[in-house]
Amino acid sequence: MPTLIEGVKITILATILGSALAAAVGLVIALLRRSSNRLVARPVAFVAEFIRGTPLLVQLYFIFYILPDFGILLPPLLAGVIGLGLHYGTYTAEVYRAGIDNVPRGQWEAAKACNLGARQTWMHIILPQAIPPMIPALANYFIAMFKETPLLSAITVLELMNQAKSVANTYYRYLEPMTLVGAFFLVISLFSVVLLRWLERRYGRVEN
Amino acid sequence: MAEPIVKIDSISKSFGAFKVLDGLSMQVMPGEKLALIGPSGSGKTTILRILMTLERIDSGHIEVGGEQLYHMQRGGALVTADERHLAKMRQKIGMVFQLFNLFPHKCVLDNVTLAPMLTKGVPKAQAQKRAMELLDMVGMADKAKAMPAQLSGGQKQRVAIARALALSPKIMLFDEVTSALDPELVEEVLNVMRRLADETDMTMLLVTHEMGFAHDFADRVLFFDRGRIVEEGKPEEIFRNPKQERTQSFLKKIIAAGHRV
Amino acid sequence: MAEPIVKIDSISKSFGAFKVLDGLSMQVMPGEKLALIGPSGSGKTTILRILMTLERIDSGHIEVGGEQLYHMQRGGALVTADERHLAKMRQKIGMVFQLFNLFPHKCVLDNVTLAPMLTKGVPKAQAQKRAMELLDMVGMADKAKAMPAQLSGGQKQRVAIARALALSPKIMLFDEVTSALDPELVEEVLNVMRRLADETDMTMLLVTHEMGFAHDFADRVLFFDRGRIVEEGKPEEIFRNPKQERTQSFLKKIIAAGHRV
Amino acid sequence: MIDWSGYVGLMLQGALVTIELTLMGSVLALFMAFLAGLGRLSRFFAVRALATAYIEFFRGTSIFVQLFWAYFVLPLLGIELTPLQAGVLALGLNVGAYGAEVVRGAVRSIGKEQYEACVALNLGRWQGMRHVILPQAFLLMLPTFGNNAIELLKATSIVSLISLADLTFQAQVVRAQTGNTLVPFTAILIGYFALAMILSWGVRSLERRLSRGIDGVRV
Amino acid sequence: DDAKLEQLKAQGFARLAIANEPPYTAVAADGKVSGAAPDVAREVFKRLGVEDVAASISEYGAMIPGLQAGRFDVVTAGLFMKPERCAAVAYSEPVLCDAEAMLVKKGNPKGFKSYEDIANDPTAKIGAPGGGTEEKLALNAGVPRDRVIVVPDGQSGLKMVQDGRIDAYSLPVLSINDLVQKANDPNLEVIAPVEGAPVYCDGAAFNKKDTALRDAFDVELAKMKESGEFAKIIEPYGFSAAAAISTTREKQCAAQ
Ligand SMILES: Nc1ncnc2c1ncn2[C@@H]1O[C@H](COP(=O)(O)OP(=O)(O)OP(=O)(O)O)[C@@H](O)[C@H]1O
Ligand SMILES: Nc1ncnc2c1ncn2[C@@H]1O[C@H](COP(=O)(O)OP(=O)(O)OP(=O)(O)O)[C@@H](O)[C@H]1O
Ligand SMILES: [Mg+2]
Ligand SMILES: [Mg+2]
Repeated sequence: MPTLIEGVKITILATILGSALAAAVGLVIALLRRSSNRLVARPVAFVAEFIRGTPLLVQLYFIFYILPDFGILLPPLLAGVIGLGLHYGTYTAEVYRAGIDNVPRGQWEAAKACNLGARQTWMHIILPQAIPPMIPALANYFIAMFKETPLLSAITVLELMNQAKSVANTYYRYLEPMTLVGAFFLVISLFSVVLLRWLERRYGRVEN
Repeated sequence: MAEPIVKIDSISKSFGAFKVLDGLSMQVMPGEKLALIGPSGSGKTTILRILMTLERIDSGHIEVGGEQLYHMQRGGALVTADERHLAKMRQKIGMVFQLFNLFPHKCVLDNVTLAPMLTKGVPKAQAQKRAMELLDMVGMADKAKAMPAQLSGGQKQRVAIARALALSPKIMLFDEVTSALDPELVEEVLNVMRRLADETDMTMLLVTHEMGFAHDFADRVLFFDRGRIVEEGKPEEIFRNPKQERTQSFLKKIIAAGHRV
Repeated sequence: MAEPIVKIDSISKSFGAFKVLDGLSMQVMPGEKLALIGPSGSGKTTILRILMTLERIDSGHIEVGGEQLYHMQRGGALVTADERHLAKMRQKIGMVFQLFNLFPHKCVLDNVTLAPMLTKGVPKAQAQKRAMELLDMVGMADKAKAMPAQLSGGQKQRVAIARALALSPKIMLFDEVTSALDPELVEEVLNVMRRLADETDMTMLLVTHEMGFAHDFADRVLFFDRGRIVEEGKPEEIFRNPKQERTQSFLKKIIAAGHRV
Repeated sequence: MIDWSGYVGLMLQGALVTIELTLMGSVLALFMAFLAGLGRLSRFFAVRALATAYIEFFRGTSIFVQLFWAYFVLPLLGIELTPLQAGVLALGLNVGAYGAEVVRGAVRSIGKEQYEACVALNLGRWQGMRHVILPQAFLLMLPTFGNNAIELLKATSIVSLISLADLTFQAQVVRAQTGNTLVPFTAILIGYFALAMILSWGVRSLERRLSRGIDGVRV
Repeated sequence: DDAKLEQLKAQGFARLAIANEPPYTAVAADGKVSGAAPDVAREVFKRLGVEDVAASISEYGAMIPGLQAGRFDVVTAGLFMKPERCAAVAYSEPVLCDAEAMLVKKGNPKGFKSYEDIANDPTAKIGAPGGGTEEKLALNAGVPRDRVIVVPDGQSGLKMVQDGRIDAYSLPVLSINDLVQKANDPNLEVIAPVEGAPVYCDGAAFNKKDTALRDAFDVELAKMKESGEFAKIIEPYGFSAAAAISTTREKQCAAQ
């Protein structure tokens, strides 16, 4: 099934690029939401909530079919990656927030008592403690993103699910290609469960 | 007579609707060892946190070493201090916390050298030399490479004291530094503090429930209740012969609960 | 002479590779007030938890009220007790924890009535009447409708005592019931326990770091170190005139740390 | 110009299907979450293994595949479901698997001391679970359950793949019939967001009601 | 003698799968289903004694599997007859016939006339419904897989041509005309028919098990073709009754 393997490649590429974008977008959202300037924090919070509260499928349609009306024309894969990255960025933002909040208040206070500046406190005290515990939770979302890539078929990205449908349509058989795709997702997911358990052991528990 | 090193002038502080400090004034002389005692919730910790700039005050003035803590001169007027002013003032003050607050991701030595290297630009070799001296003084030199999680409570607290000393503050604040420790471990920390009191002329403010230690250690004792100083004096006076009824009843309960005075 | 109510016969208990109790034997007479003292980690809590069946033993036997605790007769042979046997034995024993362990989602009254209603099928009205008597005894009757989060530590602990009493156990276990309390609140809990000791003939086992209270309260004191009884005797003997060197050094440290004996 | 008034009715019908799916799916998910979540904490290996298999399978495979299976493959095995049943089944089982982990996590995060208090008061295993552990754990689960419900709401948008006329599907119909893309898609974005807000508001107020007193606020 | 027909009569309706593609099917603002294919089916079933039809919109790709899984009783969606499909389902005699068309930008800048023209232009991309006839025609003409874009629905294809994401979008003539008419965009142009592409006809597609029902359907359909009633239903939608009458299932299923 060479067509299915082609689909696997696209699926994995979209997941990796989407994850990188989500990781970056999440950090930006988390930091902007902490801003003491309400004119920044509030709108960012609202937009993040809006993106998180609406289906990715509809957002993908928006990015792909409606943004061109406003002069923004994105290739399908890029549009898909942006959709995944923005959508999951609102989730990773919550992970970053929890990670930062979980650093005990005493650490901020000790940093102040040591007369460290804001930048020094972030770089040397807070982030080194906040980031390791959030690695498993971040990985969790990237796995979830992987499983949502079939949505990209709506914007003509030929990922795995779309390829499988193509195969199904040619032979009018759903059972085999769909089961193959299901098995593929299951295998990848079982691998990622193992990876996740390892990350949990190494870096601490996943916050649900 | 010398000038006070800390002058607190009718400060107030509320948390929400709850007024913790209400027009409090007090002064501390250079080199003085001061013990703050009083019932839970009376505002003792709050005063130390305000001096460490961990909380802001609502009104009033504080002078430390002759300079305003929360205010500064700008164009002739006295305005609220900015972060730069606060950072400068914080150099004079160090604090040791009840729960140690060591940096768990750094070894003992790095805990002590971090602040001098980052805030004063002390070269690494020099910072480490000084840190080892301090760790030696608190009896922790042999654990320099250990991580905080490998230490007992008493050991952690001794490292925390060394860390605060590394910035050579003029004033040290201690907030119930032994109350999270197992009874058997209390003594090792108190011993370090006794040595510190004897060997340096640092100004020290101490919040404690260890009445015995407060008695031996302090030049002067302040008894707090509901954000006010109810009574103050030499330890002998306060502990043997308290004048206020509130002080008497507090000490009676503490003694009944098994604490030696 | 009466039979002991608790007979511990060379029990051992390990956590992983670490042997906490090693062939320990001891006996408690009905109505006796026993204080267990000793350094941190010496296994005092572990003994209470074993009696409460919160931990299993690795070897040895325990008899409570003439019956095996961890074993039972089946077809002539002595086999490991099942959950039903344990549940029956637990009726004789109650325990009060260091951190109270109240049920935070139930009000004070429901905390006290829950177990009698569920385990003994006591009707609600009757359970509440008895609960109010107990709450009255510990001075908490007026807080019957309060939630645990609204209580001070001392109040919580008094409710916890009432809750344990509601099942009318023959033996009560107290594990450092005052060490999480603010010093001022310790006394109110100790008062309740003194009354309990005076007014009932309940057997009481008490782990404590409050040497003063242990002295006043106990008929007999056991000094533990590393899972063994190093010394035992009347409070006067142990506290005034300890024979073992280990006991002497322990008491010296405790006293130095400011605790009255 | 296009006469939107009729299409509004069409979209409302779609919204109704979406709400129906969300509610029924949530009920099934809640049931499965407790069943499998407590199953994973069981003393019996077989029960634990069964619960674990369910959770890992439904979290492991993509919900699309599950939906296609429920709709196209189950009938080949002789199990006939209406589209609505298939949608509820796939959504409920999928979200239920995530919820099971929430249940397990919350129950496990109730401190050991609460279990010990139950033993000391001689409560049986189930009595302690029922009266002491679960009431406290439920409060911890609620916020995550709220999020799961919103996830479920969003996931309903894929049932259009099995020809269920939900909100997204009706938007596609309106789009095909009118040739306008912007209006129907903007409308459903707002629709989904409004539904999500209602859900999270509902869960929050339930949480407030249940936690009254536990956090120290006077009842 | 036909159990399936009896069952449909008993329950009072037949389940149709239709596509979201005017004018084969149309959904009115009030949600009522019409369009050429369902209208014919409704009339035939009425004559067979089945009161009503219940239509549900489905993806093209999901229709045949749905039929096999017993989701629908019949597909009436412009699902053109082709040898593999004839093997998978039981078609009625032809109902709606249409040629293939392509939607391109005004003036046909790349000068496409046939699917081969697209294959020969290495930069050209063509859009088509997934699993549809056009996809297969394009692939057979030698357009590589990565230049045949699977487009989920007509509006999306139209939009992609407007935005320049694809150079041509291929659907049956009538479908394209309907799209263009709704879009009302002067910058678009329809090429119809596509050179070299056969004229296709659809039929009502039944499960292979239900050939008896299919035969009954054929009888009534033939009567309607005869009486002219058939033309009355489909011609308002733009379809040609003559085209459907002039060919047969056998011819269509044998064609390449
Ligand atoms: N961040 C805060 N928010 C709200 N209330 C606070 C905060 N910090 C302190 N309080 C309240 O202010 C009062 C004084 O607190 P403070 O910690 O100064 O007391 P304390 O004398 O140190 O008591 P303790 O002996 O228990 O440490 C207490 O009632 C406390 O609950
Ligand atoms: N669940 C457990 N797993 C592993 N080790 C344990 C566990 N419970 C207790 N221990 C260890 O057993 C030893 C005895 O513990 P125990 O709590 O009985 O001491 P203790 O005398 O009550 O001390 P303390 O005065 O500090 O309460 C300690 O070293 C402790 O670390
Ligand atoms: Mg304090
Ligand atoms: Mg203990």
